[in-house]
Amino acid sequence: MKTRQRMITFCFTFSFLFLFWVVFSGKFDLFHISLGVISCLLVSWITSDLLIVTHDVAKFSRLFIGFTLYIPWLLWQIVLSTIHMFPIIFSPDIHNKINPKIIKIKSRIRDHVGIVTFANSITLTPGTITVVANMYGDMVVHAIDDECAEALPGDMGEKVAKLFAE
Amino acid sequence: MSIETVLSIKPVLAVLVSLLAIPGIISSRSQNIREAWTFAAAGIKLLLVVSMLPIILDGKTINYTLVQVFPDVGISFRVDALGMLFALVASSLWIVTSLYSVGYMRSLDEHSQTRYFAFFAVAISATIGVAFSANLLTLYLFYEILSLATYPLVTHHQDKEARSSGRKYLLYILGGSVGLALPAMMITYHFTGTLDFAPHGVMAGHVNSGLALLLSMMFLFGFAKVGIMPMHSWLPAAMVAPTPVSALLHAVAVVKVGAFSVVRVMTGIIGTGVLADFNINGIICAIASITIVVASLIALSQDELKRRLAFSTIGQLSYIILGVALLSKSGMTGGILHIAMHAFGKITLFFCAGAIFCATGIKYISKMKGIGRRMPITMTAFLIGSLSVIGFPPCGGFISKWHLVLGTIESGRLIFLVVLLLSSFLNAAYFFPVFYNAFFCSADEVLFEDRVEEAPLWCVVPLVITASLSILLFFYPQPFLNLASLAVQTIMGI
Amino acid sequence: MKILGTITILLCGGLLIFFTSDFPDFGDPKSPASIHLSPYFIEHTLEDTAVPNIVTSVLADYRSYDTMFETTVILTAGLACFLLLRIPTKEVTRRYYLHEPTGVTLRFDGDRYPKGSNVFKRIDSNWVPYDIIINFTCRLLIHFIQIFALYVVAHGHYSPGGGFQGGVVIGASIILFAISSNLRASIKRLGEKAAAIFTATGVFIYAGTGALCMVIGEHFLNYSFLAPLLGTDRIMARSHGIFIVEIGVAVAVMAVMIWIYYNLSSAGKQDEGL
Amino acid sequence: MDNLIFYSAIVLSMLMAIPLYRAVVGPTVLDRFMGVNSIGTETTVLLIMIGFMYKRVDMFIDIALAYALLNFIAVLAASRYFHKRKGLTEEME
Amino acid sequence: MTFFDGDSSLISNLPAIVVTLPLFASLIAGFLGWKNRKAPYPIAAVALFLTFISSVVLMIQVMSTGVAIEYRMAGWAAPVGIVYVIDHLSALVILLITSIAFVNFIANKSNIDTVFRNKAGAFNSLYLLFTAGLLGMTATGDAFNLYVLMEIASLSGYALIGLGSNRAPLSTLNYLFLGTIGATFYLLGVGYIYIATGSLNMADIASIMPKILDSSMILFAFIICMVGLLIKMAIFPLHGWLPNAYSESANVAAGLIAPLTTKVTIYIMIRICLTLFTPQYTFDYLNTSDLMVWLAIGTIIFGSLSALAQKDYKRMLTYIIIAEVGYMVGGFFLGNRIGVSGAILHIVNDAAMTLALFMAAGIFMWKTGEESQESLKGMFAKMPFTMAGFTVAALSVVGVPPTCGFFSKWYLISGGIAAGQYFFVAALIFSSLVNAILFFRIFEIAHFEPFKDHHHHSSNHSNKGEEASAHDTHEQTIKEAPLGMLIPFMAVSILLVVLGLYSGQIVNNIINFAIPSSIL
Amino acid sequence: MILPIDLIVLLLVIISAFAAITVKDLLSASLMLGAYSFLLCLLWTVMGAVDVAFTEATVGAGVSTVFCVAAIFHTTRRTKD
Amino acid sequence: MIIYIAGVLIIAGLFFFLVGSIGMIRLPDFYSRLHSAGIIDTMGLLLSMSGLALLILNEFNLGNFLSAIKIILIIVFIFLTSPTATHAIVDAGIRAGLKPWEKKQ
Amino acid sequence: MDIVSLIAAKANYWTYVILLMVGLYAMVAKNNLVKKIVGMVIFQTAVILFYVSIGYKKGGTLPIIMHGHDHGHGVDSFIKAADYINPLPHVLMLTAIVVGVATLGVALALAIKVYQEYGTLEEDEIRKQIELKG
Repeated sequence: MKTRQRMITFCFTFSFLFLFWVVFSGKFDLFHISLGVISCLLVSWITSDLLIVTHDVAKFSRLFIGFTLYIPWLLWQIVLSTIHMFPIIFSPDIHNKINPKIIKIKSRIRDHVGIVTFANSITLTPGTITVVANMYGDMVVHAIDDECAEALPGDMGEKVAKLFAE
Repeated sequence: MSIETVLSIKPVLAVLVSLLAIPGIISSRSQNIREAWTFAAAGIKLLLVVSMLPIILDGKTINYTLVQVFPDVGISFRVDALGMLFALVASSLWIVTSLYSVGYMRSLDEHSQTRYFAFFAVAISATIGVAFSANLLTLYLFYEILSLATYPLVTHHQDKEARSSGRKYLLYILGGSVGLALPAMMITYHFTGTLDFAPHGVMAGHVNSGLALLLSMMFLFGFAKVGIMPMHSWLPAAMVAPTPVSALLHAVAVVKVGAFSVVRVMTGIIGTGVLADFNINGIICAIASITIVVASLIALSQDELKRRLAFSTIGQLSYIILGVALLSKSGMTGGILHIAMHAFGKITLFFCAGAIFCATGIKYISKMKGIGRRMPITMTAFLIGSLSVIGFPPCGGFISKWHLVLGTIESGRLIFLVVLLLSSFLNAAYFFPVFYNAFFCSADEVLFEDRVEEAPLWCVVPLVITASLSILLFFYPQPFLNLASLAVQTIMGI
Repeated sequence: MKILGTITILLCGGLLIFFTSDFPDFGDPKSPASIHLSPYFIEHTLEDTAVPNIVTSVLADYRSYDTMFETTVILTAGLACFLLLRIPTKEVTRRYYLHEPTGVTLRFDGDRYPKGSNVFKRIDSNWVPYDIIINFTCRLLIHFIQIFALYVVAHGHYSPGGGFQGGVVIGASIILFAISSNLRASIKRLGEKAAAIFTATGVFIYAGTGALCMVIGEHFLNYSFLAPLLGTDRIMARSHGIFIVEIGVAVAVMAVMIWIYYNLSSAGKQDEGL
Repeated sequence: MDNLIFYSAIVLSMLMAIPLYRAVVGPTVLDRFMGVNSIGTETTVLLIMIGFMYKRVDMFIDIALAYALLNFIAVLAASRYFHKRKGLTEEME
Repeated sequence: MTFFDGDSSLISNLPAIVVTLPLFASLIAGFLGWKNRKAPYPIAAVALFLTFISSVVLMIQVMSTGVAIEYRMAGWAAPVGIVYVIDHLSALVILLITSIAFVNFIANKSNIDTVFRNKAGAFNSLYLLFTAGLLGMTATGDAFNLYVLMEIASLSGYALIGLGSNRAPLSTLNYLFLGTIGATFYLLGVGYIYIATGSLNMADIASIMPKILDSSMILFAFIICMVGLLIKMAIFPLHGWLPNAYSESANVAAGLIAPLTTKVTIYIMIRICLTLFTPQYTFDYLNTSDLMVWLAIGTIIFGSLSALAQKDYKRMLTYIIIAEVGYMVGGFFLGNRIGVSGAILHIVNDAAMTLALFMAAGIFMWKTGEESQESLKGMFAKMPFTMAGFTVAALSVVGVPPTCGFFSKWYLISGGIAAGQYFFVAALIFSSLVNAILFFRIFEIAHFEPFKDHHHHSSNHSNKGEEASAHDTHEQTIKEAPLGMLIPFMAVSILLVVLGLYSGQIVNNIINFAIPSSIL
Repeated sequence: MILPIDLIVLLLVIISAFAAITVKDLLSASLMLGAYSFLLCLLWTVMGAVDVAFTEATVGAGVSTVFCVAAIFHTTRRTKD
Repeated sequence: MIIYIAGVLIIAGLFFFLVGSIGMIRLPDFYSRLHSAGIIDTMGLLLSMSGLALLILNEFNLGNFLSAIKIILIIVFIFLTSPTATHAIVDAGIRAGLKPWEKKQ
Repeated sequence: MDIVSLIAAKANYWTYVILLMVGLYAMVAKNNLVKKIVGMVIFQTAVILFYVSIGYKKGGTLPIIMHGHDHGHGVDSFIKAADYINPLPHVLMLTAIVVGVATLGVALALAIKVYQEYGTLEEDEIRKQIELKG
């Protein structure tokens, strides 16, 4: 079981890296492809234990699809919150417009990857920044004004939680 | 006149033989073996030197070049009459001095005797090297080696006094040679392109009068061992050394090397022609005369026997310079001969001083009252030595002085005749108190108890030898006289 | 000192600026620098070495000897940092351990630390709690950085980059690992000894290739003599030779960057650091 | 289109002065971190624009990529300093 | 000489082997140092010996053929690739470097073991790299390659120096700053040359040179290169880094670095002026002589006077090194054949002298554990052989015949007189006198003061009476340095005399060919 | 065509260089050095020296800043000038 | 057509760069400035980079396609690293004891 | 020559001088050792700027042969030197950068050693300590 897991991880890492290699390289002659194989073997041999996302292929594919759906939504959120930042930045009375505060939020995500995803999503959307995140889902967030603060965890938390639900 | 040259390695061997003895001296376990090495080396050296004598007396010279270091200049050796004379004096007196050293050092139980004998050997090598050098570079080389090798000898006692004297010694000797003689040599090389000693000098035609004068003065004062005033004050200071060393310094090696070097440079590099043409010899004579008179006067006022002898030496050395600078045949002969004659006389005096110190521990003339009764042999030898130095007939010193006086007359500079006579008178004046104290004081003034006896045999025998040699040289001066006249012939081209 | 420095600098600077007036204009295609030697490289790189990136071909072939010593400079720096900083202390007076099940931090003095225990985990004395975001992101990135770096090494012939840049990026990836988790974990993966040996190996690959050329043929580093070994013609042999030495450079540079970082960040103790 | 890229590049390089201002002026060290980080991002874009101006974008992308990655490492290392050394100001006069 | 006539591959590759052999050995030593602490030393020693042998062969080869050997790195001819040019001058300096590195390494075995312990492997590696760097600097015919190798030598030098006393890191850091400024200025100068000529090969540049003599860029390139090199060789106003760095370093490092660094830099200066800028430009067109000779005079006077003020033995040596730099720079810029010969000869002689002095310092340090001159009390009685060697070295620095220092000084002074630079001559003589004072001060201390045992201070404290009479009975209690240190040291001091006696041959057979015939 | 960008970047480079040596905090200085390296890298690409730019990006921006920070971590941030 | 879209995207990206930069100057404290620096890292980068990627694809071939993917990869990487870096900086600020600016009531 | 073209022609060289002097000033006049090291880095990069400026050619493209990817070693007769930027300074500067980072590493190591010895990086304070120790 252990070796099989390791094999899966290895193969997964390898194929993923090889994809990258092909994109980087853009050369398809034997010499460069074999170089690519060697390089990818090397890297995945050295660091395969670092990229353990999951050993479960089914879960992985579900995650993959979830992510592809989540990212456009995240981008849209980014656009929205950026637009939200506009009036703040351009207002002549900027000190009244903002009301920075540090809030604590709790999400029901327990998965590491999920927490990181959520925390980074929070940071990526202008207006909110993750200050501290721990592995139990507790987070400290700095928000620029009340509106940003109230929007958390909100939809984003839900979506990420659903993505990483057991 | 063409000089026939012979190629031989003998001069190099003569120089090296005492150096080669050093490992033996250092590694010897007992005193006797060590001194055996010394004597063996001394004997072989004397034999080597003497074996070359016939060739030189034939009018030939011996040449040998060791290495070539600059274009046209190398470490090379040449034996001619002048060098032979000096080498003969040095190598013969080395044996005597060694003999004396053994007695002196053992009886006083001095420390570091091994070092003493080793450096003694180096010093004598360097002396022979100076005598046999064929060019100025080689001469300078051995001159420096001699300066450095005598430093540990001068500072043998390693006390405070030795330290300051050693400092003074090096300051004058090295300062003179590095600061004056070396640049003079370089300038000479630059203008003439050679440093070889030529019979008539190499400067003729290359230098003007100002430069010639400058170089002469630089050489004269640069070879500070000759003790020309004002470069003389190292000599009295160096009296802190053990007496054999003083003997070596003042009679055989150091000061004579200075005088020899100056003579060599004046004749072989600057050349008599140049000296005469630009009237430099007059200036040199004047300086030498001043030194003679002043040194004799100072000697009068010294109470310490060795210091008095030291000032005497300063004066006597200037005789040599004066004689050669007169540029007359007799004067030059006298000057060169004085190298030998003064050596034998002065070494006797120093031996005596050492013997007195050995036997009684006394250094001051004023305390020597009545010593002649206790140490008759020594004091007789002292008498002979001082007569020789004063220039009194039954001694060798007379011959050289006679030639000097003739030389002053020959050259027509009678003022120097006056100087010579005055200084002889002064010489007598400063030696007289010693005899008086030694022999002629009344019985109640005698400061010595009965148990004071002659110094040990090892000390007495050498001084007897040198004293008798001093007398012998009056009757049989031929070897030195011949060599001196041969040298003068070469130099003057007669 | 300041005033003196200012005056000197103003004088020197004025002089240097004044002399710039005689320089060829910036970008002048007719300047001597552009017409004397460099046209040869530009026009012959393909026929001599079959490497389109002229910088690579000049670096690793025409002036390969420079580059060998460039790598040696790096080796020297690594050795120098090691020699200067490394404190070979076996005994650590004070260690901190985290008892993982409870999260209690314990301090052990001297030799009394729990050897071979599973529940205790060694932590730094100025320990920061496990930061999940940084840690995870860095773990994710390290692969891509490394594969990117290897790509850079492998494609030095065709695009900018090459052994040196690739090597630095690999080194940076391991430095990133050391920063994001901690130094000891990184040392456990690639220790000081390995770094040193990799460095020597890297330079050895370079210099050894040169020596091999010398043994087979005539000139040091003349790769065309490697043709029989590589089974190609002389021009491709040069191209492959360049590749081999680029690998050597990459290995050496990677290892040295890590080595220097280890020594600097732990001030020579190789125990805990940035 | 070349002109667009050209003028955008000029504008972007001018815009970089603002993060640089933040980086130079501070007032705290962390502001400088932020400024440097932003400079890095803008430079990445600018690099690719220069690639367009040379008409050889493929050569510049690698640099931009390396740049983006290493910028991150530098900023991370610098902020790790504060994770381990307490105090923004106490070490300073 | 049939050995060299054949087209043997080994012989024809010697120029590359001389430089790469230490490099390979350093890799192997560094590699094996992790396995076994004792392994690197013999490897390094053997490698240095082989390098020495090959440099001797190279020297013989150059002398027998009489033409410069050109070695093409990577097979590319001169302006395109990098070439090594071994002519008489560089062969001489290569021989010097290898011999000094070898002797110093052999002499300091016990030092290396005790001082560096666990880091012996790294130390040996750096030692070899330093040697390789210097050798490469000497052999190369490419202006930029020189910079790279210079940096190798400097970096390894910093590491070697920095591991000295507690103060060493600070002085090394200053050295590093100054060294970097120097090297960077040199690099900048190469850039100016490149912008004016478009080439990096020295011979190629020299062939372009006549066309662009009056270009201001070349003038500036010359100035900048010179400034850079002068910083690196520690000439008077720019000397600040040297004394601290050398005196506070470990003895084994100082024994390698002090004799070689400044000398090789001076060699580089000579090489740049003669081969790159051509004598025509340096001496005739620019007429730099006066300025540089005055700079040299300043250096000599300053170095000598500062040396006089030092109490510490090694510090005194460092100031003497500075003064000697003045000798060589001044001698070279006299611009006549004698002066240049003197400068080149003095490179050899001064390196040997400095090596001997620093080896002596190492032995004293080994014995007494102190560096002040006071610690040398009674050394003549304690260790006569060492002191004999030391005396020879000291006399050589003073310039007493027949030691080698005298002969190079002779050439320098002759050159000074021939060029009419009488102040230079005066400065040389002044410095000789000061050196004499310096060393006789030490001799006095070593000769007159009774020995004080620093190692066993407590045990000797009880019986002071014995100590007072120590010099009476010294002949029984001679304690020399260990033979491993003493024998190389004695060899070097004998070499000083031999070099002196054979300086005529060296000048006639080697240096004469090294100076271009346009210098009269 | 490339010149205006060149000039602007040159200006920025000078500013950051001045900032790096005047700022009164070593950590800031090393960060400014990093920014300086970034801008130089930009400058090299502007002048078409892609390989140099790549090296500068990896070394100057990445590794040497980390080295500086590591060294400051073990020494001090304090500086009087 | 693609060209124009790309042009618009690039200009929009520049605009967001400007906005973020202005925010960096105007906002009162470090933490709030980070929010506006976030705009540079996200919107500015996203828009301008995708504009540039589109511009490459204007002349379609395999090499250009891969280049476009690489540009997208840059975006991905920066979207990964930028929040992490921001988080690290904020964390550093909190640990260093830098007090957030608060509105005076 | 009007002012604009003068600036265009020489600005790079002026900048290099300014950077060189900034670095030199920091190395000579600054009191803090790390500041000096920073100055050293600036000093070295100034020279790199100089070299790279030498290499630039108006109208030249990157020193990577265009379309050289596809034909391995087919000889391209149409490669013209004027089309490509001079690669030689770039090569040299790669080496210089490497030397720079190597020097930086050693310098920082030494700075750490100095700090361990004296507890400060300010030169005047260190000097004071040395004087106190005698």
